[in-house]
Amino acid sequence: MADLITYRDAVADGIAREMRRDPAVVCLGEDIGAAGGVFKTTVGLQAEFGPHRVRDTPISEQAIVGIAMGAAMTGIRPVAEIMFSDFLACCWDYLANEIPKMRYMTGGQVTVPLVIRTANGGGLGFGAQHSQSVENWALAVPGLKVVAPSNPADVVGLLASAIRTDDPVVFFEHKGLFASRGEAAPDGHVVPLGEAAVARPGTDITIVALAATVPLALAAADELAGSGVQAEVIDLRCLVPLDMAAVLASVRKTSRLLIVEENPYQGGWGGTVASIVADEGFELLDAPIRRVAAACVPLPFADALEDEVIPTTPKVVAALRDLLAY
Amino acid sequence: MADLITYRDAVADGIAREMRRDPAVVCLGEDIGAAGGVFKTTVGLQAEFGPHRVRDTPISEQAIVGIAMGAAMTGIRPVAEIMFSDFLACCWDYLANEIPKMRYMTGGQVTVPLVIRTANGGGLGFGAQHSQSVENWALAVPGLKVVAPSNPADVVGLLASAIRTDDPVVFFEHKGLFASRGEAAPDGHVVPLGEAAVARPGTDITIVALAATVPLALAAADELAGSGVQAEVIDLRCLVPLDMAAVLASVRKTSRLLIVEENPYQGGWGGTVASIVADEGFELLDAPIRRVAAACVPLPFADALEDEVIPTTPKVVAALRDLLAY
Amino acid sequence: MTATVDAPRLLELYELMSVIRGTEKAAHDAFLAGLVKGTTHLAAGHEAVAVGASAALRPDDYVFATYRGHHHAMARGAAPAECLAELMSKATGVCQAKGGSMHLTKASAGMLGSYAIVGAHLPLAAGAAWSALLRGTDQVAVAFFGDGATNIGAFHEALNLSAVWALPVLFICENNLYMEYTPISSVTAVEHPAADRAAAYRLPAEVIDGNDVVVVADAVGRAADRARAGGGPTVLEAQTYRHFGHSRTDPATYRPAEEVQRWLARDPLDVASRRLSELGVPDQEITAAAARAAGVVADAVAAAKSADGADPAQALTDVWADGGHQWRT
Amino acid sequence: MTATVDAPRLLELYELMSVIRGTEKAAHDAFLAGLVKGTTHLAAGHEAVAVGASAALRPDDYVFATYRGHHHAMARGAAPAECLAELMSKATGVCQAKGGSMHLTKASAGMLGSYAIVGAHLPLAAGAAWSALLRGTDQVAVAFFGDGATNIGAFHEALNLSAVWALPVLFICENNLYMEYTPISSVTAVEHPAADRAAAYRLPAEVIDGNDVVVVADAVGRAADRARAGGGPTVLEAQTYRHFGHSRTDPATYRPAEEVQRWLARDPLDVASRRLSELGVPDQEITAAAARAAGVVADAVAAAKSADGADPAQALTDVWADGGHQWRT
Ligand SMILES: Cc1ncc(C[n+]2csc(CCOP(=O)(O)OP(=O)(O)O)c2C)c(N)n1
Ligand SMILES: Cc1ncc(C[n+]2csc(CCOP(=O)(O)OP(=O)(O)O)c2C)c(N)n1
Ligand SMILES: [Mg+2]
Ligand SMILES: [Mg+2]
Repeated sequence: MADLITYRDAVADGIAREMRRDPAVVCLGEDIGAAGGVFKTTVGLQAEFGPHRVRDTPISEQAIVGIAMGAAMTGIRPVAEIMFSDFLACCWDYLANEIPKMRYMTGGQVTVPLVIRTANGGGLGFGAQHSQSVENWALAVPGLKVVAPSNPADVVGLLASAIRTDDPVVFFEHKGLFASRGEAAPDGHVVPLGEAAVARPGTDITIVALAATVPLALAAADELAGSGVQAEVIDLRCLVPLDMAAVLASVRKTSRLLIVEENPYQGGWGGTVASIVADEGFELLDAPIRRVAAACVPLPFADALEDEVIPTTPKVVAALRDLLAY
Repeated sequence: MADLITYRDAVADGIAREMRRDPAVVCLGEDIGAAGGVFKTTVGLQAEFGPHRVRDTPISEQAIVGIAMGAAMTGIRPVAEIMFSDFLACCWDYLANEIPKMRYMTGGQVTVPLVIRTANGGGLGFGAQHSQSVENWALAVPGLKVVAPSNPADVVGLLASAIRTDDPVVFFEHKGLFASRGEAAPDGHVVPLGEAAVARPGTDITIVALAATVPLALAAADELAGSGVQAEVIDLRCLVPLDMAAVLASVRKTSRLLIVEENPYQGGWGGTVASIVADEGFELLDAPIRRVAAACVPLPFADALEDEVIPTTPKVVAALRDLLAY
Repeated sequence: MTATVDAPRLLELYELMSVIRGTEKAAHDAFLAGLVKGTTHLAAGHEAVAVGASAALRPDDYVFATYRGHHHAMARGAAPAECLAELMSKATGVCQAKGGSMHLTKASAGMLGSYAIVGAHLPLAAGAAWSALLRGTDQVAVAFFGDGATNIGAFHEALNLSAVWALPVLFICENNLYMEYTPISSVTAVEHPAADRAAAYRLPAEVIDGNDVVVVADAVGRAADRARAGGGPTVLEAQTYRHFGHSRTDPATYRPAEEVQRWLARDPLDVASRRLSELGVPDQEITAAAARAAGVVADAVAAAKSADGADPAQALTDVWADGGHQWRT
Repeated sequence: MTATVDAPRLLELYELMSVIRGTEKAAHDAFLAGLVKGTTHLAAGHEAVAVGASAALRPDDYVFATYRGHHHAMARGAAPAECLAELMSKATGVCQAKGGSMHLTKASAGMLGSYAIVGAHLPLAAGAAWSALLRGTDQVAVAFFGDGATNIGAFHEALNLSAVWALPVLFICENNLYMEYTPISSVTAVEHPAADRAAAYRLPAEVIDGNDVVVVADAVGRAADRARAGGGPTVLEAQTYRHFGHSRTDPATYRPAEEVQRWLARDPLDVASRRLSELGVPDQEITAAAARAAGVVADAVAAAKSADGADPAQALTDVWADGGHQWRT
């Protein structure tokens, strides 16, 4: 069997592979250098590539992504870290108004090949300002590619694609997955953007999941397997490009769809997926489309409270049972 | 017949009514004082209420909404203007992380009664950074109320509710509607938040619309009326609270649903509406749910290009015909 | 400088600082014992800033703090027990365990929150100060923030607007030399990241000894007086040092041993107790104050530990002012 | 001061400023005639800043401008015809009519865009400067911005980071006394909103006559030399005035008549032509340059007017580097 590595270590591995391949790739962010990042996802990079290619910044989120953008427009491929995805709000102008629009509004004169990496999601008791799942914010902006891996090999393979594409990418690393282990990525591993994975094949119901909701969906599917139900779990991997072909193909087989997302229900990415299926897949459906998503509340601190708010395996199991009984 | 006033004038009227009623209501923003606002939506306010209650600010969007928040926490009811809704990105931390979370994360110790008004939407050739419809951004944040009126009387009535509620409200004024006219609001006019209006009753298909897509939907409905089809147009008025009861009641009658929204399809508010109907209203539907929304591109400058990107009456008519023929 | 704090008052402040120190140590132990989820940012070493400032402020003034804000909450009157309970996810937490360590808030004591986005609360303090002007009171508002916060946009916008509007707000930087693990000097070109920026807004500034509670009380008192009299904002940069790492179990190995020693030798508790001795307060009174503080902390730990866990039903309350979280019909 | 610009070169600059002035007037007329949608922010009056700076920069340097950026686009080499065509929604527009007046960009000439969010492009210029360092070139990057931009957070973050990293970037403020309709002096406590902030980042600064193309060229030349030599950023505050209102049809009645007169008397074209006379350039050569400029503008207007309208199919291209806009399968 292949070596196991953590999702956390896969991040540094994935970045290092690209930095070795292409001298134009550089990293910047708060405490990413000697400290190796607050989540230890950049350990070893400064030692290997030096302080000019792996650079600590002041606490200036706008400067971080703004400087990355200016560098990307002029021949560099920056990988900028925004420590917690909640802080994307501090530089949202760059993600919403500058980076994604530059190419289009100049009539294609300029490209902006950069990656903004950020630690996303809850479940760790970090409270309302350090726990949000905000992949839906990025989805809402035309011109951003949106990636959110669920396992270490995908981290490496999707980072490779994200860094190599000439389009701007927001790369969501899930805090709840950092400690999880999986197979290491083979040399040269590249996962194309926009290809969902079938994380578990099945015939009876489709579960669409992303990042940390993939293991949740798998656990729920396992639980149902005991009662003879085979759920198919689709790991979207990316929100943009969005692999709706994979979702629709699965629903064609199962006729039932459950979407599991950590962002809040209202405005969540599942609404986009559901609405496409309710349009293009209307005739495939034998049951309502259901979404298990976060409640419309800020993330509370205490575990017992946070569990009430974000998706959990029991909630997924209950929703599956409901839909199967329809 | 009642007097006609413009949507633009209704804004200043609505604010003035509340400022007369409650001395705690104050306004702040860029060029809102002597200049009367770049859209002339605050004309007369500084003259009537003085420079302390109607205050010009530096170009400091974070300070504008941040100071409004601090004031709201301590007995004032600020109405802050962010000139173009695109600039909400410059202070998104306050809208996403601070204002909506304060009450919750302090266990209810603090309330934040403020209104952030902003000019939203396209169709006027202002280009990619001054034309976006970003009501979906606000929808995605638990703890914000989201209002987007379609006519002058609603502007006044919804402003009254927005300023009086103890919750933070983002109030989207549509640039494309400023010059439009409608009946003036009677004295004491208050429209509760979260009650959709039936802008046009009908039996054959439901069109859900908001702000500038309401007149689009009405025009399309009129066009179809020629062929004997009666479309019902629901003006949501608010995204939070969202009047799904009104939408579901209409679909119960019509069995067909078209959603018309100006924000981009991916991540747009219509996805949330569609997914609720695809779940709770699954059995009511005789046809797929369709959404006419903006394309996944930044807003282009030239009219001929912008029309390709945002909803237009012909696009709505085509979608209606499609669904009716299903 | 003439101390405006007399001996009996200084003994009270010493005791309060001791309570805070003890509570921070208890929080650290609780974290290591697995009783605290998420993260904590302890303020041990910073006590004199919070206690000195609070001593110079009025109960109706407003205070805004950062995620490293336990000391400010307690200095303004939050009980150690309710703070520890918050950290331990208990129903008796000062924010019902919905906020956690980074968001301690005691609104009834004018402590209007701890904010975990660096710099975000500076405009809020300006807003509270504006509110005081609008309502015709002579309250002042204070924002406490770290050295790292001086490089973020909100700092600039808040200072500029506060200066132009002559708001009664104090900007107090707790310069502890480091952001998380990176020295502030490596990312700032001026020596005093807060004070050296004040001139850009035509604001008065002072660099003060943040480990001397009397110095802090005096400086804050002067700045608050000026603000109340319509003289506008002041920037104070209090030099201090954290005794623990940045957060959680950070051993802070990035700090030179010599530097740590130098600062530990200037422990704010020692500075205060030396002052007490100089003022003629007998040793046994100082020891007695410390003992009382230890008792308060021990009781607080016991109370927090034995309290009920947070009520899951609370997860869905208090999003809206009506107490609920409904967003649709 | 010694002019480093000799007579023949100054005549060229005069002609270029005349082209820009003429194009701005043509844009104004086109707007009034309903040929320009949306809004325009004319730079008439600011020509010396753009032309003086460009004269001191190299073709491979980078320039970033604001929504008031026509002069910078043309100074760097965008043709008046392609700029006017952009404003008139024509297929031949410099951005294919996808950008509009506020977003003129001529990347092939190192003019890397006009940005319509105040202050947003300052970090971008810093990024281009960082890129030059990383790639080992000695290019410099320049951000031009208004006085109003000095109060937004991005200004602060960009200057701090650029200073600490010693980036080869120039921050050039076009201080025209007003934001949209509100004087900068009413919202800024220091006299020179850009230059007086430089010390907060330990950066050198100069306040210069922005209506004298030679003064601008000299100052920018000095700053660029220092930047290329590793001396880091410079803040320049060029004092200037806009001849039209803020945007569109703004009659700018908020400006005192005396102030307008004073500044019109310092029209950058007149300043340059006086300098030319002083350098002994005969009047008829100056007039001939102005006439050539008028011819260029007339041709540009004709070309823009007669060009095809924007192609609707362009609406859905160039979101992604592959040329398309697909976001799903
Ligand atoms: C906008 C933002 N960026 C980054 C962080 C992560 N972060 C939390 S504390 C911290 C260091 C802050 O340093 P300083 O302001 O000196 O305060 P101290 O922790 O030393 O008290 C950082 C970078 C954050 N919370 N918010
Ligand atoms: C972040 C942001 N806030 C507000 C605006 C609206 N706005 C456009 S130009 C302008 C005034 C800018 O003044 P200044 O920086 O002095 O430049 P000038 O227009 O005088 O050249 C304002 C407020 C904007 N475009 N971006
Ligand atoms: Mg610090
Ligand atoms: Mg100006």
